Amino acid sequence: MIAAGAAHSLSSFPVLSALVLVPVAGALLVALLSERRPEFVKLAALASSVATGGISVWMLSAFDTHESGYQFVSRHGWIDAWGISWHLGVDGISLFLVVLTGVLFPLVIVGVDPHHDEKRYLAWLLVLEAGVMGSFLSLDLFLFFLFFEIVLVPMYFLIGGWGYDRRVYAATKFFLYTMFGSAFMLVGIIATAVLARRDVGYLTFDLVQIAEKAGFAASTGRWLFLSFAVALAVKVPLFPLHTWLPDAHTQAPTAGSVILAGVLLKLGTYGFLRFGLYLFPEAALWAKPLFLTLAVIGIIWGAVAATMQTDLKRLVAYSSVAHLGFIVLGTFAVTSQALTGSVAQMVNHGVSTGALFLLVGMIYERRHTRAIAELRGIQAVAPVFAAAFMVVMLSSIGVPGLNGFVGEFLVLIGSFETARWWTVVAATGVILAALYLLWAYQRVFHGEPDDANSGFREITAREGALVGVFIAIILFTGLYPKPMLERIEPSVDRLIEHVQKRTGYVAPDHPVGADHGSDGEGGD
Amino acid sequence: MGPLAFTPPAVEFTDVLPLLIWLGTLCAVLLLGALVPAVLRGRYALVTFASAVAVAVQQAMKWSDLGSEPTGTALSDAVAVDRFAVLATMVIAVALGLVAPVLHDHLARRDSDGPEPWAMFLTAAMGAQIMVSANDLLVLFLGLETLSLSLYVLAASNRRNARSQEAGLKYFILGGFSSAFFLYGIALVYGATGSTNLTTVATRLQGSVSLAGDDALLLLGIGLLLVGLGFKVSAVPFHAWTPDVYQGAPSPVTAFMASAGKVAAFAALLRLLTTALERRADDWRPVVWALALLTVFVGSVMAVVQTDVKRMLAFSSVSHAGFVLVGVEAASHGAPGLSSSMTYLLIYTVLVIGSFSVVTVVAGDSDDATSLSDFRGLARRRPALALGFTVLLLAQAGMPATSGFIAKFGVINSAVEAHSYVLAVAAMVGAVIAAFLYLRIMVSMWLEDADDGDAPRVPRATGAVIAVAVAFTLFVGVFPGWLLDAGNLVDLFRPVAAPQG
Amino acid sequence: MELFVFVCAAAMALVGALGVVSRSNPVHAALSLVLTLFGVAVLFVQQGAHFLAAVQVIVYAGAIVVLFLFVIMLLGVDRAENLQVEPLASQRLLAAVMGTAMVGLLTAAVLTSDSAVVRSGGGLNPATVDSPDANLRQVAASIFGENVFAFEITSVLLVVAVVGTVVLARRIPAGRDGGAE
Amino acid sequence: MAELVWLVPAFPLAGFLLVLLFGRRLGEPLAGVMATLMTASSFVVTVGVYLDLLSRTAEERHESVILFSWLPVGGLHVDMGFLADPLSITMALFVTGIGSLIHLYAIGYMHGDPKFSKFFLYLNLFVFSMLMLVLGENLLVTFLGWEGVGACSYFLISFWHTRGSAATAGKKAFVTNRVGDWGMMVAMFLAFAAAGTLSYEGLNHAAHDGRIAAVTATGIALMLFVGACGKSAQLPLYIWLPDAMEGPTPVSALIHAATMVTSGVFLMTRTAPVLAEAYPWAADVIATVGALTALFAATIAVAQTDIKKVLAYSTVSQLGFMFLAVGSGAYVAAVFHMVTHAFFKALLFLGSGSVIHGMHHEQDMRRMGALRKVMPVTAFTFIVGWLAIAGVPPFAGFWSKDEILLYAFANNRALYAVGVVTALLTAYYMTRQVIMVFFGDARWHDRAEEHGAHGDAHEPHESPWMMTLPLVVLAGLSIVGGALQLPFSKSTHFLEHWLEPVIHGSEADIAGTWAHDNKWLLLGLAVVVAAAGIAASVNVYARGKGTPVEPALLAAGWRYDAAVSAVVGGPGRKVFQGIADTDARVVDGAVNGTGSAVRALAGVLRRGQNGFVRSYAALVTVGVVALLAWFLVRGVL
Amino acid sequence: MTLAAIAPTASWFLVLAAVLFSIGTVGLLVRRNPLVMFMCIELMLNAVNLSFVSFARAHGDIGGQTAVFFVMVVAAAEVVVGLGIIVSIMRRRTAANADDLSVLKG
Repeated sequence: MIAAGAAHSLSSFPVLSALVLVPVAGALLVALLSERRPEFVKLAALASSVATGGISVWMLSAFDTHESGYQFVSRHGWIDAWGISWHLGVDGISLFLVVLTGVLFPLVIVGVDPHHDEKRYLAWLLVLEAGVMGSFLSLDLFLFFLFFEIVLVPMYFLIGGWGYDRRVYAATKFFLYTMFGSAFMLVGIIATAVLARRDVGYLTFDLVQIAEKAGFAASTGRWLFLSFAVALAVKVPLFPLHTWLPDAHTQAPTAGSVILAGVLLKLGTYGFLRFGLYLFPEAALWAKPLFLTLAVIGIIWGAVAATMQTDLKRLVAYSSVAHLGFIVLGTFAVTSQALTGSVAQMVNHGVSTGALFLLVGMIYERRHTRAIAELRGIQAVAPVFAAAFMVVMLSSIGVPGLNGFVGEFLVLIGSFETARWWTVVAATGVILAALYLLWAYQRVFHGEPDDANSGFREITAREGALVGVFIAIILFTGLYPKPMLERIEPSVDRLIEHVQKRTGYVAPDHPVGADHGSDGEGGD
Repeated sequence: MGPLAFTPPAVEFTDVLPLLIWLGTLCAVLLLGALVPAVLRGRYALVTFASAVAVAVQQAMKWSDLGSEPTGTALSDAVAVDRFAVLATMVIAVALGLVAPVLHDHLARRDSDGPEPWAMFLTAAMGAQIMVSANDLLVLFLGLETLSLSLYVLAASNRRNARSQEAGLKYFILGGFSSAFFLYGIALVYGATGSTNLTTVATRLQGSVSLAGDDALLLLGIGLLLVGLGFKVSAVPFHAWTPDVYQGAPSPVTAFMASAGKVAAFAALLRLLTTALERRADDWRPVVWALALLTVFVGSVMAVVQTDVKRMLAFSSVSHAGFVLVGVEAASHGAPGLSSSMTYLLIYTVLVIGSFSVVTVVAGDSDDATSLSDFRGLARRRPALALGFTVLLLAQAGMPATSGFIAKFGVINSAVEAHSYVLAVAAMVGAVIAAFLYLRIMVSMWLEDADDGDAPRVPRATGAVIAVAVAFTLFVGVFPGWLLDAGNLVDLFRPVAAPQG
Repeated sequence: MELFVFVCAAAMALVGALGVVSRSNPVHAALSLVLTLFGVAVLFVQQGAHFLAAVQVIVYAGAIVVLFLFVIMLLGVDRAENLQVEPLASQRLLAAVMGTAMVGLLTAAVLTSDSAVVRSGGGLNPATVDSPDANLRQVAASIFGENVFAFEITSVLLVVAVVGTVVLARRIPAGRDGGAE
Repeated sequence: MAELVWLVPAFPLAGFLLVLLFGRRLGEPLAGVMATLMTASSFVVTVGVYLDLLSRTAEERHESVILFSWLPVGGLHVDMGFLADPLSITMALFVTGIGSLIHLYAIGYMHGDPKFSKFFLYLNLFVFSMLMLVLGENLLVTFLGWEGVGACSYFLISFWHTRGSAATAGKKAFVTNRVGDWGMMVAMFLAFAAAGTLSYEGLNHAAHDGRIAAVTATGIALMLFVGACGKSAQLPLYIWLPDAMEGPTPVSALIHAATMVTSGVFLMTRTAPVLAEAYPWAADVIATVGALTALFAATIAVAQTDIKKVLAYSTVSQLGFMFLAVGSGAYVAAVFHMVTHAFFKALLFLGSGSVIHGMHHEQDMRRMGALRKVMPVTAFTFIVGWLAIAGVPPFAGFWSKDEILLYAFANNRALYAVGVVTALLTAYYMTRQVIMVFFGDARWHDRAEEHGAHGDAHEPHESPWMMTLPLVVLAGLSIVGGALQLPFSKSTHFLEHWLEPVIHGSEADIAGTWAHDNKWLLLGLAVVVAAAGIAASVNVYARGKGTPVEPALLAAGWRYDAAVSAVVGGPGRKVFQGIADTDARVVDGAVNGTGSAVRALAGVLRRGQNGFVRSYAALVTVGVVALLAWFLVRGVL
Repeated sequence: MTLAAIAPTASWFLVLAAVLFSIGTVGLLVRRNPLVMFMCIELMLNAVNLSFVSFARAHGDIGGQTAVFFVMVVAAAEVVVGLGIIVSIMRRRTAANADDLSVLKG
């Protein structure tokens, strides 16, 4: 049951294509404008990103909540020789990631100014936006890979061109590491399409066609899945493939870090849902113990490593490793709550960690250091800034009532049913999250400010407005996540149904009255 | 004795029209250049370019003609007439057409205005064309020598530059050495089958009963043929000349070597292996497999530590050769390796000429400012040039939305179709290693500041070539359909299909 | 008789070949090469390739080797090469091993190819049956018949040789002799 | 009225928002006044709800108010809703009641603090969170409040964050609490897995109907207990509470004595049916932990010199009593003691705050003494609190403590013995405190002299009325609080009747046991014990007979805290650092190592690319031989 | 059977050719004078020629001899070009041997 798109008033308008192409056009425009008129350059960049954001928000409002299939589908033949089409669509799984992308970019364009070469910077940023949008919207394996991979280029230049002291190292590591993973996925994608040809009847890279029609032999499916998994795990990043992330995050300019944490990492986790689980349900279930274990190790490991960091940005980067571990945990637990939680966590982590990076960037702007040891007593001189940081931090810790909790809790409670012990261990991550963030907060914000920090400038109106948007999202989502969850869930349930149909797996469903606790859960 | 029955072979000139066009141009260039130098002075590039266009157009027409006619051979089976040859010839023509403007600017800097370099380029193109259509090992050998001798001379042609001379001598000695092996291979194949004609060899191998005992000779012959062509395509371990020669030779010559030279050698290799030696695929496939793997990896790995851009691109071209060999390996399974290899070569031709054109520009008048530090801060000095080079480099790295990705995708696709998964994965991993080198160049251009603000002069013709290359790279990256459709129409003349003894 | 001729000619060829490799003076090496060429010419005759034998002597020994000697004299490089030292470590060992291996492999291939084709040594050679110029006629028919295209290509090859020498021998335009060394 | 229960937390929330937006403009004391009014309004609404419930029959004494659906995913339906029933309203009553008093008190106490309005901001937020905790319709809303009070506790402990110790204490409290939160989360997972719901009603019904297997129920109960241990400062997680005294004293009174720390007891009572369904040893575990904590903390309190530290350890000890009650099935007694404890411990803390205030932030009891003369109101009320906690009849503490001991006796006599010893110690150390602070010689002159010129300014003085009024009110409650549940006859078990609908079926039935039959004997014994403790203390500290027994080991809290710190700061930190280093050296090292390996390999290969044409030729030859060998093998074999 | 009666078969010639070819190969590897190296290539080509002729006789096919003819043409052209390159280098550096030309490396 492939939905042909919800009924919407502007049905003829190619919404999704516009989401990809508007930033591209913006990038071209920015590139062509003269560097001598920086205000036009900025205006053009802003206009295209705001337009994209506007379209995404409009799409959100027009999204049919009860429809579980793909909406706003846009499909055109592209490379017929290989059965590749320009096939875009959005469902509950990608919806909020698309909106997040659409909203995040204008915010960072407004909120963060590069120190030099603004024109180039903006052009790359817009290319990046197009790439990310494309990745989330693609329903064609080739198309997905194309966007997935192309994202590396603008990010490479953003880190390398506007980053900090070890930027080239970090950018190169990011690029090569991710590309290394993609190498496997490309072969996997092609093999998937080629092997699916027998069942589908013709060569196609169309995700839906392959997923719905093709069945792979168990061992084949596993190999294919693993080839995808390597690339996605690097992108997530899943322990032990995560070490590019701290470097990339630390060295990236603020906007780069925000985007990287906000949406780029989600390409990996999103990919696991969209391609791992959907295409190879049997293999995904087969690999479940491995990925659950890695996810849990990642949660603990990332948190522990974060605790001992001396660089504030690096600390936040490691916290991402831990947070994304939760998402992977939820993904492989394959229950309605866990998957919904995973998707929600993708968005929420994007918001809260994005905001954290923004704030850390502001600290750097003021103090020109990210070393925790150099910072002290900021709360005394900039209480509002500290308060903003605190709210965002609590969201990251997963305090209920803030958005970070929603995804994390759903993931855990959902995963508990199918991955009991992993979840119990993973839940200790919430202790560690409090530990490393509060410790860092204490060292940076508490205490008596020394000379270097006593001149710390309070948050400005522009910064305040920017952070305010994030905090508003954090609070709203934390207190009233229902609008989000009810859009995510139908698609997630559809995915689970697909998995069940394919594998005979039975997801725990509405366990009211059922008692699963018969296998010795007693002691503590 | 009776008079020997001699029937002169039928000669259909249209089958060798590209050769005739270039031969005519060659004569015109030489004669006019020698006799009335004023007529053509400064216009050799134009004439050469025109000849390349003429060949391309003629071949395009032939392409559509071949749609209705069956493929076959001409000139007593010495030449194959098929779309494979047509496509390869077109690539060679494209290479010649693209290099000509660059060479023009390059020679202008060297104050060299004689017709001789142009004549050498034309003969090289002819040699290459002969190779791609040769249906006889002897013809192939002669084409190879025509191409090689021209390139030896061209490599050594910058006589003010000791490196050019060294490159020429090294290329010559090693080239002669490998030609000898190739020739020995021909001899052994001849000894085993009694013919040097690919069609005949193929038919004899089909009825291989009578050849049971000659396996060893045949197989060693195949091995030596692989050595000869492997040398030309710079497959590891026959690649050692490549970096030295590419670095030392004048940049436009390097561009032509890396494009037309490779296309010719690969076309010959593909034709040889998949027509004449198709029956022995099980024997040579593992060798190609190993060569492909070695080539991709050694090329990529060694590129990592280079400090000279030309040398980097040389090693990268080794790595690319490995990729094409992946396609060749796939072709042994009857997978779409043939078309994907040729598509790869076509795309790579444009890429590599574009890249070396940039190098030519940056290298300056003495053609030796090619170290990585000479590219430092290029983005600030010449942003458009740097951007163009970046696109070309990204394409070489196989980034999507560029032609390079289409090329790699095609080859990997055919490898997967052939179930050569290990090779496909290994090649992709090799590509990742190779990506490091492109990143290094980009780092130099974009992320490091220049020591001095000297912006290299971009001659108009070279600039146009770079622009065309970049445009093509991006266009094919986004709209590859037509190219792939064309590639899928590529077919080889096969004796099985032709009822011929 | 045939054996005697073979052995003598083979000995000539081998001695000459070893001479090329081992004589330190390039002039001596060139003269050794002539010896080999003659030996091979004899073997050509023995196998009925009269035309080729003639060309071998005229072109190869007569022209090519003379050209070598001419160049040696022109450049004045007839000093002996010091063969006692080998700057590249283990190059000689490698060469010896590889040479031996190649001989072994090729010989093994020849010897295992026991089909009639290779063993037909004393077999009928139509080239020598009918008339003294049969070989010539056959070669001619082959060259201008089925191999006419190859023959035409040789013309291009010769053009390359001629123009190539021009390129290489032309005087370097005066003035900007910067790139050398 | 009960359907308006949502107004109860709404007022403090409104107060929080108002102070957040206008706090600075309102300034001192308006911000405090408004916050106090909001809490008081909340109290008024609570009373209204209480009266409404009271007017209903026992079966109808509960009202769920669902505001909106919070986390609806698949089978999981979590609503943002409130449950008004006897238990939650009892909690809400004293939370808002005592909360209002403490707000009022704080207006005086925080006078002059530059962050005056911010203090009330946090305080209101805390009250709001605490009300969410107690009024929550399901475990998750409770958890929201649970974490909210944790966060507020963190804010308030580290209120004077420029002081390093305060900042550290706040962090310690949060992180330690999080350990407990982990348990609570796991309990929720189990509950959802077993019962398919997180709502108390659903869960308790499921447990009651036997739809939850004993093993699962045990898991849930113990995991909830882990959570309770964190929040209610039980062994082994109590360590944060003594440090929490870094916060302003009203905070200690409100959060760390009266309300937040009792939420663990509340939670266990709330889910009583689950524990009832669990294996019997689960309850024993709880009772044992409670009893041991009670004794353990009491021994430490004996040797403390900081006026607040004594009270802190006393709080831990009293909370232990409550868990002893829970573990003994004496839920009514637990709630009873919770309420009375809220009264007298808040009173004691506020009293100590008044002393500290009057002493200009001096907390060391060794520098006090004879304060009854300068601070009569404070002294009087403090003495009332002392009598209450020491278990002197007819003060509130006597009745509630005795009720617990009664059930403990019925349940497990060893634990009863522990309880009695603890009661003895409690009487002893509280007497010691009262004597050290209010009687004996005035040792505070030394301090004034040290500071020389400011002598006058440092004279202890009585606190303003805003501070003494709450003291008086709480003193009154501490005296009469015992009337909630008097052991004289079934009909004087007011609290038991009130709570009947909540704990029905879970409460241990001790009728017919020896303890029940001889409860007057036990009551008498308790009086004797209290008297003995007081007498011993008076002997030592007032009369100077015998040397005070204050071993350093006890003063250092059995060095437990230090040991934990040593482990965390020593091996713990090393392990963390080890992992971080492993990440950098091994995991990342492998990545960078791959890069280096490629470079090294290139370096090796590069040596072959030596520029010598003969080497290249040799390489070609090697390739030739290799190929020939391969093909020969293929041909011959 | 006397020695004289033994007619050398194609194998004899082929083995001889193989040996000659290998000697040429070895020579190229061990000699440093570019001219002599070049002579070694000529040796190799001669060996191939010998093989061609032997195969031609064995097959009774003239094609092999034609091939030799073309090889000779190629050899001639190669010599011209090769000597041209060598001359152009050695005119300036008469003492140059192959090992001296190793600026390009790495």
